[in-house]
Amino acid sequence: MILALLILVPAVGGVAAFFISQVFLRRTLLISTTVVHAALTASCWMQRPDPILYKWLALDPVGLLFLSVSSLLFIAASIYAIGYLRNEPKEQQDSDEGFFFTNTPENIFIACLQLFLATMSLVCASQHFGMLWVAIEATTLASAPLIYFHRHHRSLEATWKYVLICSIGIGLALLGTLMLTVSASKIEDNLMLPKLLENCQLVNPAWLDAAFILFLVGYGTKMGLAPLHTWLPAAHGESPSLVSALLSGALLNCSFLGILRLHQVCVYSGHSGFSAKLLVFFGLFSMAVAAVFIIAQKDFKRMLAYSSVEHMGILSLGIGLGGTAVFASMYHLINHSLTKGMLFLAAGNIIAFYKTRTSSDVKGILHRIPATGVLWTAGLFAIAGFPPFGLFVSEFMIFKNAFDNGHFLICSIFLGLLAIIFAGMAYTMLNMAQGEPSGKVEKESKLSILPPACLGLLTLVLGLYIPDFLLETLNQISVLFGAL
Amino acid sequence: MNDFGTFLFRAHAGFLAALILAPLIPGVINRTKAVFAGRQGPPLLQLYYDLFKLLRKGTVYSRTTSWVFRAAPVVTLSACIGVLMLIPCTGASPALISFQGDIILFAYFFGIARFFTVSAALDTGSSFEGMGASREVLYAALAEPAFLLSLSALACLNSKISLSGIFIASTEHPFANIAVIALVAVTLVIVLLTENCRVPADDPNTHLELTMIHEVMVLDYSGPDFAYILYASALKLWAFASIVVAVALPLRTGSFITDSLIFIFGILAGAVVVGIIESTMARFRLDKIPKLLIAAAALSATALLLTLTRG
Amino acid sequence: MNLPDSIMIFLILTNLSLLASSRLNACIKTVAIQGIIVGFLPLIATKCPLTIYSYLLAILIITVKGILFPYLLRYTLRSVDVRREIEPFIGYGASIIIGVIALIMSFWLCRHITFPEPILSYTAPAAAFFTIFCGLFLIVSRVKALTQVIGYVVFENGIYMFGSAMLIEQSFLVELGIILDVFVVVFIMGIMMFHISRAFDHIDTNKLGESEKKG
Amino acid sequence: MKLLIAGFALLLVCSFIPLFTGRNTKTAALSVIAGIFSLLLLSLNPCIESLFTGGTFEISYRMSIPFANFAIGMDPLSAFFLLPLLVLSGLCAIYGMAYMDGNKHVYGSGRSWFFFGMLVLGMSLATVARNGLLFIIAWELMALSSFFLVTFDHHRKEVRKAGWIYIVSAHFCTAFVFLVFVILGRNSGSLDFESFQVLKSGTAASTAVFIAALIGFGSKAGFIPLHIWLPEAHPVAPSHVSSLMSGIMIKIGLYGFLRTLTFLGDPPLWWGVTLIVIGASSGILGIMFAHAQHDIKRLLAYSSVENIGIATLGIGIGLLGITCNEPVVAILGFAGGLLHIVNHCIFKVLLFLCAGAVIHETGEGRLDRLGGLMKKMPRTGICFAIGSAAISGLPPFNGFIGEFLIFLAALFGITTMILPLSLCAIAVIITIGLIGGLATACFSKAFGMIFLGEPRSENTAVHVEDPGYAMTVPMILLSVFCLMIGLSGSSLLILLCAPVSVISGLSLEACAAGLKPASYPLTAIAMLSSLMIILGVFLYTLRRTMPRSHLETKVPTWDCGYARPNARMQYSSSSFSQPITQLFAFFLRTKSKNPDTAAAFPGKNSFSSETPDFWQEYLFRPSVILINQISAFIGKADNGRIHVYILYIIVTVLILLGFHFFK
Repeated sequence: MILALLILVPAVGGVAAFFISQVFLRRTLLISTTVVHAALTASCWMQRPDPILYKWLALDPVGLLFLSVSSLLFIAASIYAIGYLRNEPKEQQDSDEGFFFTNTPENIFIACLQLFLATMSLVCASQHFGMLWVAIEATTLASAPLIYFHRHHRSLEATWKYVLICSIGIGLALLGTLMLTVSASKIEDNLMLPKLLENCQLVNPAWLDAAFILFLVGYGTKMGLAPLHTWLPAAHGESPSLVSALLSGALLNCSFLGILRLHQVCVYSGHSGFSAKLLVFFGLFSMAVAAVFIIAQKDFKRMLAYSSVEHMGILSLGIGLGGTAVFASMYHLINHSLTKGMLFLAAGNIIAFYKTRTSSDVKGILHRIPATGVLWTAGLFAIAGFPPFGLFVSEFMIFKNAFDNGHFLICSIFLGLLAIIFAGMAYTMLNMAQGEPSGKVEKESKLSILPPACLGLLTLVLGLYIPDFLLETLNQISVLFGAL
Repeated sequence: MNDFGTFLFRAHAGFLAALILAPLIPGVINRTKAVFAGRQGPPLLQLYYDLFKLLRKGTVYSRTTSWVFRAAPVVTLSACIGVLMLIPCTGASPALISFQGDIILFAYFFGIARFFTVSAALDTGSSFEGMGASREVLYAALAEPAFLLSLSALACLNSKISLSGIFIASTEHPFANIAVIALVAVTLVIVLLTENCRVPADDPNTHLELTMIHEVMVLDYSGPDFAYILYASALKLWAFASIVVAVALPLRTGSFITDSLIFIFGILAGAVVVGIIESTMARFRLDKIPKLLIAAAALSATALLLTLTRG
Repeated sequence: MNLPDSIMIFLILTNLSLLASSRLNACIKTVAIQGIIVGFLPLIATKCPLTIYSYLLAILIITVKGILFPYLLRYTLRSVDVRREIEPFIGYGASIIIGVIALIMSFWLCRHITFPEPILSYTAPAAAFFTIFCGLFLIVSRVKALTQVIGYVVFENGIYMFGSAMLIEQSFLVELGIILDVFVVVFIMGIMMFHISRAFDHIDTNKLGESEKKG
Repeated sequence: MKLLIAGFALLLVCSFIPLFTGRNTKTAALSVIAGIFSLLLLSLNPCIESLFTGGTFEISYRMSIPFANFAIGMDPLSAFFLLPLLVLSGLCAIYGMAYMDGNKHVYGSGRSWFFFGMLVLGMSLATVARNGLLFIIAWELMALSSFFLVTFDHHRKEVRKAGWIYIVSAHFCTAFVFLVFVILGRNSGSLDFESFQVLKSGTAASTAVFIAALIGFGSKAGFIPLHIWLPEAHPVAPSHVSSLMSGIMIKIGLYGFLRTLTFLGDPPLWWGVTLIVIGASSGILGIMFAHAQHDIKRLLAYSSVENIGIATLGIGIGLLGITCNEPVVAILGFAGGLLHIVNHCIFKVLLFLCAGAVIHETGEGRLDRLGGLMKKMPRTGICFAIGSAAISGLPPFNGFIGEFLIFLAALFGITTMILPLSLCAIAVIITIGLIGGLATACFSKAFGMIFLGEPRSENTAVHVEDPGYAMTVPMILLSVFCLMIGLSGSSLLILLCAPVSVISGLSLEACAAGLKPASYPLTAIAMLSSLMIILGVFLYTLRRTMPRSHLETKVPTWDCGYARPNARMQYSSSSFSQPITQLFAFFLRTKSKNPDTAAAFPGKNSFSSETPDFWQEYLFRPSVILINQISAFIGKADNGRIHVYILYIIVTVLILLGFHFFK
């Protein structure tokens, strides 16, 4: 029942928001939807909800974790959205080309936000590969209007790229799903995850591997693994910052879930060698590509997007390595979402004051908008994995796992790339945060500071302390992926 | 107890002899040079007269200077006297104070003297004195490793690491290893000439400030201060000379008086040698001196290697 | 030659004609025909007796792919008022040669794959792979946004053909979801083409990139 | 030990107070000072107990983070680093209170006090951490907070550049510290220090740990060529911060290295040799570069590199002593290294504080603009003179004692006649000899240029006076420490015994026996030094009693016949160092802008010279440029064309499927 509510509440809210014309009511609806959703998610931690719809929808530990992260991010984003929508001018001038552009009507924006949440919850709860595919494709559709919030030719183009590239990618994943059916043709109801896991010895390994390749490329496109990440910088760059935060912090994870589910099957069937190798390779490759592009990046939001590519790489690397690295990878996922959310929201504040996304044009944030400046600087160190932020713990564990298992080459590439990426990001972000004070100290609204600050605080706490319930869930997940 | 008393007496006697006889050396050097130049030259005791005269004079200070300028002569002199306590001054007895590693302190006492002399030179604000100071520190920096290396070679040769120990041990087996001793002696002579501002490193007699090193640094001193400085350099010369003599002339008869006389004679002979060098050689070009010092260091490094490989 | 094989060969021919065609209108027509035939496939490719759901699904697919998509595309074409030619990066002749090579590769591939289960016919997976390839090739090698949408539809058809070729029975709900998703994708793309034509005066996606670089 | 934890908690709380004091920086400073001293008081008991008895204490709490435990412990080595650290940072804080008071900074200095407290917390936690992860957390806390302190004046461009270089190199060194603990913890499955088994020497693991520690801790400590952050970061930070960083923080790098050595078995020969090579090159090149600098804080930063080199020489000869089974050499080497570390803490802090006072008063840190401050700032001048003499290793100050112990170890090493040991000992003797000479050159220059002669520019000389007591008292105290340690004789050895036994792995008795040969020499040195001081006083009085000593004439400096000398004609910093920069031009590569006087009527001209860092110029900057070029080249792949993007997807699928198919 709770499971159904988790999906229906935002879905209904979304549809309703489309028709509500009163601004205040619409915004209240948005907040209350996300809060109710979060409350429902929290209740799932107390007690796992019963499966529904022929058990197609159920929450296992992995799904629960992903759902909670998304829900948390949505609360932050929706609170931020109120301030954002209030301050965003109806018509504004493009800083480079000088023409005026308007925004998508607010009712569509708010409706799509909630539909986005609904589809995302559906992804997290899907236990059926077909259902999973439908849900992931639906997230693309729900989020496309969000990216095209500014009626601007560049965001239009970004949206076009997003929809086309992701749809093709996800189309490949559909092919992969079909191949999975072929490989598991001896099993009845062969797209149901629990059934597959139960009878995994009957799976045809060659077709399973082929299916995994297509899953990896297909969902990997949406997750942002290099070289399939190409839509990501444009979409993250052009969309409103709170949408970027959601894309980076929630959407990418959800696509990752698609790959994870099949990897789990591979692990259970004992043929995880191939899939693990692929994950490791793509992980490192994504980090390398991100490193290269972060250094050359002039637009700070695109730089954050590339940093997401990097972290998706780390996630897949961790899963590929297996053992304790799975724990680390999941922990990384939580912290990355929190940190990236914080950074994107802070980036939104910066854009609101500086009216530009070119990093060299931004100077002295710490002076002009101090609170955002602090968040921005803290975000840099958090995302780079400095202790005592949460990402440090997970990166350390991944490194230790790789090292303990004798993957010295992986270790050295991992560390080297992290260092290069840090150098690149630090150069850009510090030069923005610090520097010649331009203009007076300006007042920042609480609504724009509180959400990112809370996210940052959370990842700081997670760097020093892991609550028991989380620890337990993470351990359960690592058992699911074959760790002892 | 009696032994200890003898030791005390001899050490003090040597120390006092050094204090008293040191100003003689410049006299000897100058006399030698005069002879070579066919002049009559200043009397042997000229430095004593100078010191006596200077001590009774008033002083002239530059307005630019501070306490550093006034402290430098005192520090220099006390450092040099301190050094004399470390060396077996007449070779025939141990030093007043002797301990393992005192060779280091020997070098570093001169270091503190140099630090103050150089600072005092800079204190006057004169560009000539600054120039001298700048050269002095370079040569000292290069002379120091050469000096320490040569003493290390001796330490290694005699398995003793105090000055007194080295000297006594070297008299026990005189000329045990002539090659090593010769190399070390040459190094020490070069260091002696550099550290004491003699030709070919420096020319104490020139009257062109641009070419001087040590002398130019003390241009502004006068009266008792200058006396202290002159006396200190004489002591320094004595200290280095006694090391050279101890190395090159390890002859002992066992009688304190004889040995002391031999030693003092040796030092005076050394002064004559310095005089001869000064008379027959020209001063090196400035950029050649570092090479000379590095060569000296290389010589004693060779000596050390010879000693080590000897087994 | 049996029925499935001849259908597959017909589908292959539609693909080749897509590669060769220089008129957008003709392309849209071809895609419509392809969609209708693909819609019939589940009726012949099945292991178990047909149910009411099978017919429903077939009707749905034929409606969406055979009627709705062509209508939508043609409507867009008319309203954005672009030149009716396709403007390829790779010429039509070269496209056909590449297509033929891909076709040969697909057949060769299907000879060498071991299928764990009975399949519709050996032509079927090859035709499916070829269709997928053609769809992707159209997307990559043609300039206009509209051709890219056409390519996407062909790509989806290819995937669908693969499912049929493998005699895969999806549950109705999932099939429904898939159709719905594909429909919405094409629909959204259609809407966006309006916007693109308004914002750029052309629907040449190749030139989009340049504006981004400037910005 | 629980009290120690309470101390840490207190410092933590006290560090947070400045965030809420707003513009009232005095309160902020006072609360941090209170925090530091309360930690000092609370750690006094365990520190002293373990220093004297060699005892070790540990306490550990579980943390929910995997592999992490809040395990802290005290042993002589920790105590040896912790005590000076706290005392000196307390003094720096007191100094900083006055230093920052006049600073009308746009952000207020409350934030900087927060980071100051965190820096002290990080450093002291690092010295007592007994868990790898906790150590790294403390380590990074240290790096981060010092980064923020360095970039305090971040509106200046060079500050931002320095900050970037610093934080990147800090990150780089953390990566290797990471590696050290991961290798050490590989077998035990835990990162607690006590669970680390001693790695057998000669194994790949122990070699890897040694190299990783050398790079990781070495780059924090400032081994050449990993030192590049030092000359960048120190000049731009506020002076009390540079003194804290240069004086203390880089020693934590050496602490980490020494701590790592305790987890490794018998050192192979090449370890000691490597350390000696590193120490020698850091020492000699460090002091050469210091000598070539014209900015006082850059000069001091390079001299830190040199002193770390000297300490490393001591440790290196100690390791060789252990390898060659010569306990006396080993123990003296380690003792010398350790003592030099503490000595350097003291005089480097002292010098930075004096430099800070000069900058605070004159607003100028370039040597060529200063001069003649001795008359205006006598207290600062005397303290700087003492610091200079101490850092040049001159008796009767503390710098000499540390170097003497290393010399002694080397001399004993030569006389053992074990060839590798003797050869290395020779190298050590040459190196320290050369370093000593160059250091005298360097610091007589610094002292002379700042405090002596006439002011070289007008605006640095007006309204200048000694700073207030809050700033002078720490300096004076530190000068007294310099002299006290220099004169304390053999009593120092009691303090050194226990830490040396921890590093060398020898028993306390063995260490005491090994230090015996140094006992009499140290007493003698103390005696002679005191004697020298007394002699100096006597000679001074003697000079006063001379018949005409009261007759003093004040005249201008002897001008060699030139009629109108002025202050700008004085020897400048660059001219003073010219003979040395010329002699070592191969390394120093001093760049000078020579005046063009070839024309018939040369106009107004100027000469300037600077000595950029060799490694930065020829190693790091080119590699950064190379990486940038590579990334710009590869960056072309992202050309914004959707067709190409989709092609990437297709190619990826085809390659993967092809690979799978043909496998």
